[in-house]
Amino acid sequence: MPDFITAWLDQNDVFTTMTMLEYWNGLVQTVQLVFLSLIIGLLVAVPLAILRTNRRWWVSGPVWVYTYLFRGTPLLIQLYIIYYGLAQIPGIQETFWWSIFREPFYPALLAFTLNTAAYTTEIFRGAIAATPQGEIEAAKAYGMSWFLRLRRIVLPSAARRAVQAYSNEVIFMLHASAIASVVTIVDLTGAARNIYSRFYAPFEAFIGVALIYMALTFLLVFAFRKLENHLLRHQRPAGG
Amino acid sequence: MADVAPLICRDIHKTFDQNEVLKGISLETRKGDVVSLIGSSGSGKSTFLRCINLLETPTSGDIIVHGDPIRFKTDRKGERIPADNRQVEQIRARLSMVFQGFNLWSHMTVLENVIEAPVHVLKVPRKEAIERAEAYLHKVGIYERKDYYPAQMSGGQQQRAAIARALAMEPEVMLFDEPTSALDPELVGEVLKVMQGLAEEGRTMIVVTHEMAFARDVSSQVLFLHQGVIEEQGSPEKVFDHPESERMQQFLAPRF
Amino acid sequence: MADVAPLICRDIHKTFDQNEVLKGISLETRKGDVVSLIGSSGSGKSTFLRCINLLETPTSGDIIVHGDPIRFKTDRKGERIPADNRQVEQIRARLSMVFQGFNLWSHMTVLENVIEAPVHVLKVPRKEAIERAEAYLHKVGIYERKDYYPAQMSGGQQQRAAIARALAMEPEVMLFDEPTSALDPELVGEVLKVMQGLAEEGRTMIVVTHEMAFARDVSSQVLFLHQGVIEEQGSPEKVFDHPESERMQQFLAPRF
Amino acid sequence: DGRDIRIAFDVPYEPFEYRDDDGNLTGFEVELAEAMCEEMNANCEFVIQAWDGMIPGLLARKFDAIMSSMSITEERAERVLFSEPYYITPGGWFGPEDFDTDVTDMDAMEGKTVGVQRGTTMDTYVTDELGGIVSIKRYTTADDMVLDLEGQRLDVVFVDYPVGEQTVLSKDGFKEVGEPVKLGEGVGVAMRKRDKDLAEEINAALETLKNDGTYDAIMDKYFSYDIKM
Amino acid sequence: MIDLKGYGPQLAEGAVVTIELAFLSLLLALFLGLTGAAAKLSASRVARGIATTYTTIVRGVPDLVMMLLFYYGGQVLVNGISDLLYEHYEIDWFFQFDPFISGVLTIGLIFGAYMAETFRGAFLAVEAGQIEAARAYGFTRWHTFRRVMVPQMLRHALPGIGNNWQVLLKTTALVSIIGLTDMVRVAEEAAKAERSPFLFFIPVAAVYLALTAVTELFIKWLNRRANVGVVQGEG
Ligand SMILES: Nc1ncnc2c1ncn2[C@@H]1O[C@H](COP(=O)(O)OP(=O)(O)OP(=O)(O)O)[C@@H](O)[C@H]1O
Ligand SMILES: Nc1ncnc2c1ncn2[C@@H]1O[C@H](COP(=O)(O)OP(=O)(O)OP(=O)(O)O)[C@@H](O)[C@H]1O
Ligand SMILES: [Mg+2]
Ligand SMILES: [Mg+2]
Repeated sequence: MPDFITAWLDQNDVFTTMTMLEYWNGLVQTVQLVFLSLIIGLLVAVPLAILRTNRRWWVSGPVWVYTYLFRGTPLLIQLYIIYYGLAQIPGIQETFWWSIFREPFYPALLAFTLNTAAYTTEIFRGAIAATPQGEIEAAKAYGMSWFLRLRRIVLPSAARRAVQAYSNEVIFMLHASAIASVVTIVDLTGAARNIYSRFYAPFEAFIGVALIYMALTFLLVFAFRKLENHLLRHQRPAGG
Repeated sequence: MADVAPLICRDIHKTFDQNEVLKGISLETRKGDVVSLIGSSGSGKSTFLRCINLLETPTSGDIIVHGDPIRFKTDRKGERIPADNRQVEQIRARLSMVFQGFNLWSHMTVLENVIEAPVHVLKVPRKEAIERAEAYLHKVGIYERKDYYPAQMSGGQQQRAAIARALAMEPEVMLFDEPTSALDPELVGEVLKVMQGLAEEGRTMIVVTHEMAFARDVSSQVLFLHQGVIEEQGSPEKVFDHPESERMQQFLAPRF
Repeated sequence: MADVAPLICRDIHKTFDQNEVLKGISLETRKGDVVSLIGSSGSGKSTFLRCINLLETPTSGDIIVHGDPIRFKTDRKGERIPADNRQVEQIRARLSMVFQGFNLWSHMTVLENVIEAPVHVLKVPRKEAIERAEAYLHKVGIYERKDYYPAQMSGGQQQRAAIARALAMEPEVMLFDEPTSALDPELVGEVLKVMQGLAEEGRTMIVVTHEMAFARDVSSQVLFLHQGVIEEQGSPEKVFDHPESERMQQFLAPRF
Repeated sequence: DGRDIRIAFDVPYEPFEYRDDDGNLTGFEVELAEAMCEEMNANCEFVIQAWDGMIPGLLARKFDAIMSSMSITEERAERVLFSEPYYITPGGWFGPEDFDTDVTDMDAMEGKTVGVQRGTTMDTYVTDELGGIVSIKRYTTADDMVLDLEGQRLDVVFVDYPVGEQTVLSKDGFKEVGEPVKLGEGVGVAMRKRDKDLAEEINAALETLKNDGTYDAIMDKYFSYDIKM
Repeated sequence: MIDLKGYGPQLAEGAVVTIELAFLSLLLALFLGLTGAAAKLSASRVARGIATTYTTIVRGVPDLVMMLLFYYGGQVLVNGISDLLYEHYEIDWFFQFDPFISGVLTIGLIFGAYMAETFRGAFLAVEAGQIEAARAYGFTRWHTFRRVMVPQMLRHALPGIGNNWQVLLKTTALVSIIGLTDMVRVAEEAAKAERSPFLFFIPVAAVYLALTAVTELFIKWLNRRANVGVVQGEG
């Protein structure tokens, strides 16, 4: 290790074992929350996106209202209402639900999931609507049922158009998870805030955490590039 | 069973917006029939084929596949739509189609394109479907290209893939929309021979074609469409050698 | 000026990944030449046309348009690319192309498709461009469809729109990739007549075609491609009546 | 005329700095700052700044001093220069009416959930003294903490006494549940490390105010008890 | 109507700040996004490298940190340079970062990176033949881009643009850390002062929802225009 780094590490009082541990715990929280909400959100969003492209207004309308509300309001408010609002419902403390919503993790997971699902629905709606009409017609002409068509033709084709916009959503979610600290979850940013408050060292604390976020983002970007290469292989020249 | 007509169309009309594209087309086929649909560009040939398997809903008229008339209803907007989607799917699985623009599924390789419907619609075991697909790809001469994606192939190769995809369904009725347009004369001959073979097996075919030689030599019935109307219909001898309508005579006049 | 060859290609090679599709194609044209490019599906005809206007960069070989050799350079990955984009654009504006798959711009109406390049590339005044476009749309018989979008037209209508788009450029060299594949015999005749007229005006044409009658009667030079190699080249009489290669004889053998 | 000083506050933090009904900035620290500026004969400008940008703003010279209840600690003193402390408040224990545990009895407190405000001296105290015995939840604002106290996610909270008075005791069904605890080294004005002469002037001014009765007058306006240091 | 306890006018002022910030940053983001996407898809290795670095780094750093670094970090840097110049060369040069402009620049810069990715995806979804036709007719790169790629890409990009805009709108709340008073900051202050955590977020949510409604309509209109000549698919 270069001398100046060793020297810097020796004389710095911010990046001690304790603060590193705090960052680590924050990282674990962030990754858990983001990962789970993204997976569940995606599973919810795909069927919703399908409903949303339906021509009947009473099928697509409710989905629109949902995406309108959850994209239209800040995640902070959604989290606030779900975490603090639920606790205000009289008598909820006596029900089974309280055992779930008492801890901050599940309300946060719920809010994050509903939020990301709304955004993801919008992405997939667009991608589904842009499926080349000829390919859908071919599927119909071969007697594929609505569901089979969806599963074999429309969704695989839509995934290829959605992947870049979805990579944005994943990174948005990673950053958005920072607000988990308002409901007492110590995520990465929460850890950085604690360190900032304790040492009054904002630049060190926040640049430290930014490096971790950046490493996570690099991983994601790399994974998405691999995925994209795989999905878009049909657009490249082939060998003999 | 053998007596049931594989496909009957009665008085099919189709209007786009204000524009009446089909003005009452009727057609009756028997098993093993090869119907050639000829006519100039824009006369409604593709639209008629697309009506038969309900990619377009006819504005009026009946379609009866193997004795089974397709049921229609009127939706709230007053448009005519098929009444029963299950029925439509079942009927479509018994027809297969080669599109004028091929419409291969771009995210699948040629082989995947060909086995897709047999495996997932007809529930043919995958292994068997692959064998069958490879045989048909051989027949149309693109077996070596089976792992290519459509975008990586020449026009004629794509067209042959589309033909193989239709053949692999081994359906009772086949709808071909200009299946040899992108092929050189040598291949045209080969593909038409394959089709002739299928007809001899007893499959019914409706073929939009500009190959007058094929229409004359292979078909059992010829339809000449002009501006959405059947101008001339009958056996090839009748249509080609003794055409009644002036348009048909003009269409056949030697050119170039 | 009149003596400069409009287009010379020397020893063009093209490899996709590992797959050599063109194996040394050379071609020299004079003003008013009509070169027919024939050959079976997958032999490399489209790829050759696409190399001429640099939609694909030839792996090796020279292209000289009107005495102006296209300059190439090698990029960091060791791939050959055109050295000067401005030069390529200027050369392309003097060539025009009808694609095998038409490639009409789907967000523009037919008329908009036809005037786009004249107005924006050649800087023809809009009014004049529209007049010219309408004349060509008349010539190919789809004037009444001028305000339709490509998706609303039949295959043959789209192909004619693509031809009108190419004609409206009034270029020195035209590249046609199977320009009549989706047309009925009647229209084929008409379109080929239009092309013959252009040749007589002194425009040079390279035409990929499966219409042997056209190749024989109109062209001044015929190239028979087989698996990326020129198997036979020369005047129509030589190629059609005294073919040397076995493949060519087989290709011409009457079928069906 | 004297020097220009820009002083930053994060509002509202009643009763230290907040806006009155007319929207004017007021509160104990604000009035103290006004008196201090007069004493120093300085031109003061008051800046409102959200907490996240507080220290960065100071370092970037967007303002020169912070009088926003900054508790003095050894760790913080490494980064900023503190004046002599000008007030100290105890931490107070607050809980629901039916809370009857002795907060000083470690065994009884075991397993309870305690709320604190993140990064305060109260946080440090609970973490050091009760960490591992109780479960600690840290909040960004006192109001959020009170919401959770109401919602029964918390058994008891430990906050800055005046804040607890304002937030918890203003609601029905809550009470003070233990003796206030004197904590830390008090609150000081935070400045850039290099502005030593400014610190000296401020210290001198504060000293005068504490002695000439001005400080007591302001304090009595806002508090019924002594917070002077 | 809900009683805003006299905070109505302040909230309205905050809303104006929010809206101005949002629209100006959006313009910058769209410009950077288009440029970035074009660079990422270009043949030039340098352009690709710069654009990829930009989108990766900017998307990697949390917004909060970016804001702190740009405004305060930038100012610290300027101060340092200023001191240096003064001490060594007696040059009196100084430069104050303006919070509003810094806010617009930071948010625009951040969302430019997301827009670039959205646009890149949309460009990739355009059929190759459409672009080839343009090139074959001698269109310049710029002309191809403007007349063929952008109109064709738009329908693929709209959902992503809509999402980015929604997130951008809410990210404007970050400017409170650089001393600007947007509507969220007003609501937070009011909530603390009046001890009613939910009340003041109702008007904030209402403003956001109203903006969303307007943009939904606008996007719907754009979408209809972008889909001219295309048959829309259905799930
Ligand atoms: N992008 C690509 N990647 C890999 N191989 C390709 C690609 N494009 C074309 N090929 C291959 O190059 C060969 C020549 O293709 P080309 O399109 O030039 O044929 P062609 O002579 O025009 O045929 P057709 O008459 O069928 O249009 C074909 O075998 C094709 O599979
Ligand atoms: N979606 C549509 N909207 C409006 N008009 C349409 C639409 N589809 C087809 N048409 C019109 O219907 C007419 C018949 O088209 P069709 O595709 O059936 O012709 P075709 O006989 O197959 O011609 P070709 O030989 O050129 O393929 C054409 O004039 C076409 O413009
Ligand atoms: Mg047709
Ligand atoms: Mg070809």
